[in-house]
Amino acid sequence: MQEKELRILSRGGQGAVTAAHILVEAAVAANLYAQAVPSFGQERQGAPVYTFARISQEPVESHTYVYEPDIVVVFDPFLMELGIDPLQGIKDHATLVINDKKLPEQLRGKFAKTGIVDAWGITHELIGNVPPNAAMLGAIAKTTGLIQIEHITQAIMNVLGERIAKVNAKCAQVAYERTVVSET
Amino acid sequence: MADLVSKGLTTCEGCGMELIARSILDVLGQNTIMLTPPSCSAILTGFGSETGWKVPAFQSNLENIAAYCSGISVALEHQNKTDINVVALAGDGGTVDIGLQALSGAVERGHKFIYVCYDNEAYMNTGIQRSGSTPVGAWTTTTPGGKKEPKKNIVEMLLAQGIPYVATASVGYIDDFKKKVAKAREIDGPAYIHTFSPCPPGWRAKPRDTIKIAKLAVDTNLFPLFEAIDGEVRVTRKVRKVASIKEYLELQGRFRNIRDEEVESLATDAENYYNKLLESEAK
Amino acid sequence: MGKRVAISGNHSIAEGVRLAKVDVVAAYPITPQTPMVEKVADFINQGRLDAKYIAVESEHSALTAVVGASVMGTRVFTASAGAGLALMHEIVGVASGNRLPIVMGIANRSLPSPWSLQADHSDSMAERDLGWIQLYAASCQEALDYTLLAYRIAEEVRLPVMVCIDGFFLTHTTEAVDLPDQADVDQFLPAFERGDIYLDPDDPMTINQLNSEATFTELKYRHNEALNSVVDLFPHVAKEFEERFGRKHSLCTAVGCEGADVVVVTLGSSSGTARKVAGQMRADGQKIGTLQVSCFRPFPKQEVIDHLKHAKAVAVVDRSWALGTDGPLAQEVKSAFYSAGLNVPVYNFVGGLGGRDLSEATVKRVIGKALELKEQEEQALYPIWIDVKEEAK
Amino acid sequence: MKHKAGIYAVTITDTKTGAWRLNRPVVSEKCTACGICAKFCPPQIIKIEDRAIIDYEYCKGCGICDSVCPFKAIAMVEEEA
Repeated sequence: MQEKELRILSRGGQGAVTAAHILVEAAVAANLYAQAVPSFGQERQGAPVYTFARISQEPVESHTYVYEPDIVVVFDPFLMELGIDPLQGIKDHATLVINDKKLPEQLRGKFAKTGIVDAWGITHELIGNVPPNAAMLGAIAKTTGLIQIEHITQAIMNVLGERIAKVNAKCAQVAYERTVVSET
Repeated sequence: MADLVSKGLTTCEGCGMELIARSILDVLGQNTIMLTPPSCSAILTGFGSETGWKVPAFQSNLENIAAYCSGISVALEHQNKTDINVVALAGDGGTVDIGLQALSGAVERGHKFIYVCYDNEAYMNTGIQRSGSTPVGAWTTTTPGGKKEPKKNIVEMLLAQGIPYVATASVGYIDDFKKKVAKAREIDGPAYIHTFSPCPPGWRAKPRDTIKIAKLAVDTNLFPLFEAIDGEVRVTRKVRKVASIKEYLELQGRFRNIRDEEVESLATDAENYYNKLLESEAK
Repeated sequence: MGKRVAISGNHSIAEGVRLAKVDVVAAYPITPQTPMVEKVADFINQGRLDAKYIAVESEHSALTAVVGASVMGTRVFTASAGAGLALMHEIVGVASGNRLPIVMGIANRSLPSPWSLQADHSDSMAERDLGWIQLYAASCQEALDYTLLAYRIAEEVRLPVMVCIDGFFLTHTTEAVDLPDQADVDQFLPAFERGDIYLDPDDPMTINQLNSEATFTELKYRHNEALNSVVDLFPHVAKEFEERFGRKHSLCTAVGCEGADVVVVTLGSSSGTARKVAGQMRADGQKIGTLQVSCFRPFPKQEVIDHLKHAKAVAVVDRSWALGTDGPLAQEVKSAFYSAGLNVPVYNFVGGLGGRDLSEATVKRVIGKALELKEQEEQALYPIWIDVKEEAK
Repeated sequence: MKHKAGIYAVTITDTKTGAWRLNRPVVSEKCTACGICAKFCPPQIIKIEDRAIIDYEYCKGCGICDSVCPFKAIAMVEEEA
């Protein structure tokens, strides 16, 4: 596997930084190398947040943001109304994972592979009004196939506090099952 | 006399600080680590390969002596060495001005150490510049017309912080000082002794009058002697007959140009503060 | 055998501190160093590290307190960044002048002003000549490994060490890190022994006192000799480290330098980025090398000369604003070249300031510009600000 | 030569400060050996036996002993040049 670069688009409070960290934890469990790079700004609740990740079979050398992602993860489709463009810089044959009920019009046909998941719906159903990050991790596992869902759920158990780990792991599992993946 | 300091020190004639330094080790003995900032007390810490201390000693920076004490005290605690005293000997400048932050922090954290401030009411080592501890009306090279502002009361600041032991002392009542050092050693936490210490060259006073002036400061109520254990104030020397402030001032050339209203304010403040101490003692 | 974990650079240094069995920690939090000292405090609280944590009231007191604890014969740690390190400045010289084996984690952050929370090396570069060993890590793994190397070397030569990691790009970046076993670390790093100076009533001495011109030069000379000796010591310690932990570390790491048209010289987190870019360019048939300088103080002049002498041009990237002259890394490279009589053109590029990403595209621009200058046989007397926006000009 | 690493001092400085003295305290037979002078002497160089004994090797001649003596048993006498 060549190094895969991810760009995660979210808003402050949606747990993308934690999700990226869990993703690295899961990759390590899968005997891969990985990296999660937060970008730093005035991270107010609700403000757009960029988080980056890399997954590879070799130690990751680059320590920069991701400008040409293989995989774009959208935690919140409302970001597009704020002028954030999920298409920016994407590589050919890129993959999209998006939290939505259906693929937004403007993203149709732009990605080689898409995974659609109602992360909010699943999260509300299983936990309540909390960040959709665990569900998004399940969707990333399903859509990209880079990391097995077992590694994701185990990483959630390792990283999150005991009180909330189990239900979040469940959330990731359900999202994994419900993510609709299509390839063009 | 424990003889833990060299006899031949190049302090000035009639130096109050020298008596304080020797008295500390007289009480605490050999198991003591001394710290001095760059100041007159650094004369004891020495020069090149020579030192005045026969106990371990460390030369701190001017503003951080209490932070060095913090690190040393915590390291001793970690090594389970509970019988070693850590003592800072700093002047009023290194204490109430530039050293205040480190002192306040170390006191708040509750490290076990003894902080002795020798208060000679100005920056003497650099040649008599005003400090926060210089009293109203005193001449210094940076207050050529006399200081306008009253002396900063560091002891009340530390009391407000809840320090377990705080005391004032004077070289004029050296036995009282030694008793307070002995008490400070028994405190399981920070102990602070603010010690009145005449500086003959800086005060334009005769070296022979060091003890006389230091007694008068107490007897005029300008520098009342008290201690507070866990905030409980006790005046350790009750002044039955208040001595003449005029006599006190006349022994010191630094007050030569003090104005009458300044003498008045010194006297009023002294009386009020002494009475306040007696009141808090009564509570 | 150790295990692989997913941890940040801050966390990696904290793990190094735990494995080194540090006795006393004093620190004041500052972005982006905060999680580093929080993690150490957490280790102590959990009982995983038997140490005392002094939550001091300032950075100045943080370094002061560990100087105090170090002369008492304990292994110590502190950490800072940016303005906090600047506040420590006075004590930085005290720590090294007294030859104390203090290790300090630096989460590199730009000095004010303007205020910035983010990475560049202006903070640690401002301390570079005060006689500390300075190591700059390029990854979270190096952050951990350098911390262990730091204690070992510090205690052999009796000098303090700064382990520098770029703010956010390393401090807050999570990576796969191989965590050694305690038993192996114990073999590599023996129990702390006090040095020649200490405060002990059974053997009293006075420390850090005033000196005159009669002795000052000699004390500084010996300090300098000790610092320079690290150039010889480091490879031996690194070899032992490699035998025990299987990871290789050097004063500086060269890839593809021999006969390269351009070698990119870097410090810190951009080193891996440069290696990746150069690797891709080599795969496309271009002769581009990289040199990561890990040990900036002492500066390994001979090693740098040996790696770069057969290059056709050298592009030094300084993530630091040394205003008015070359960046500090370029100054070193040029100085080494001149001493060795090398006539290889050295171009200095300043970039990645105040948290600006030193991206792969920026590295490509550096290489492109260096090739262009070499081609045209042009000189560049002052640094080229490679990522400055046009609007500023 | 192997040098110690660090800045340290172990030699006890011992300046013969008696040479500074302009006025010499002289103890008379009025001395009762009460010890008050010894208590306040900054360099602590007065020994009390049957009377106060001053170590002139170190005495700077500050006159504190004279000033605190309740029995006027000490006289300050100008040193001869």
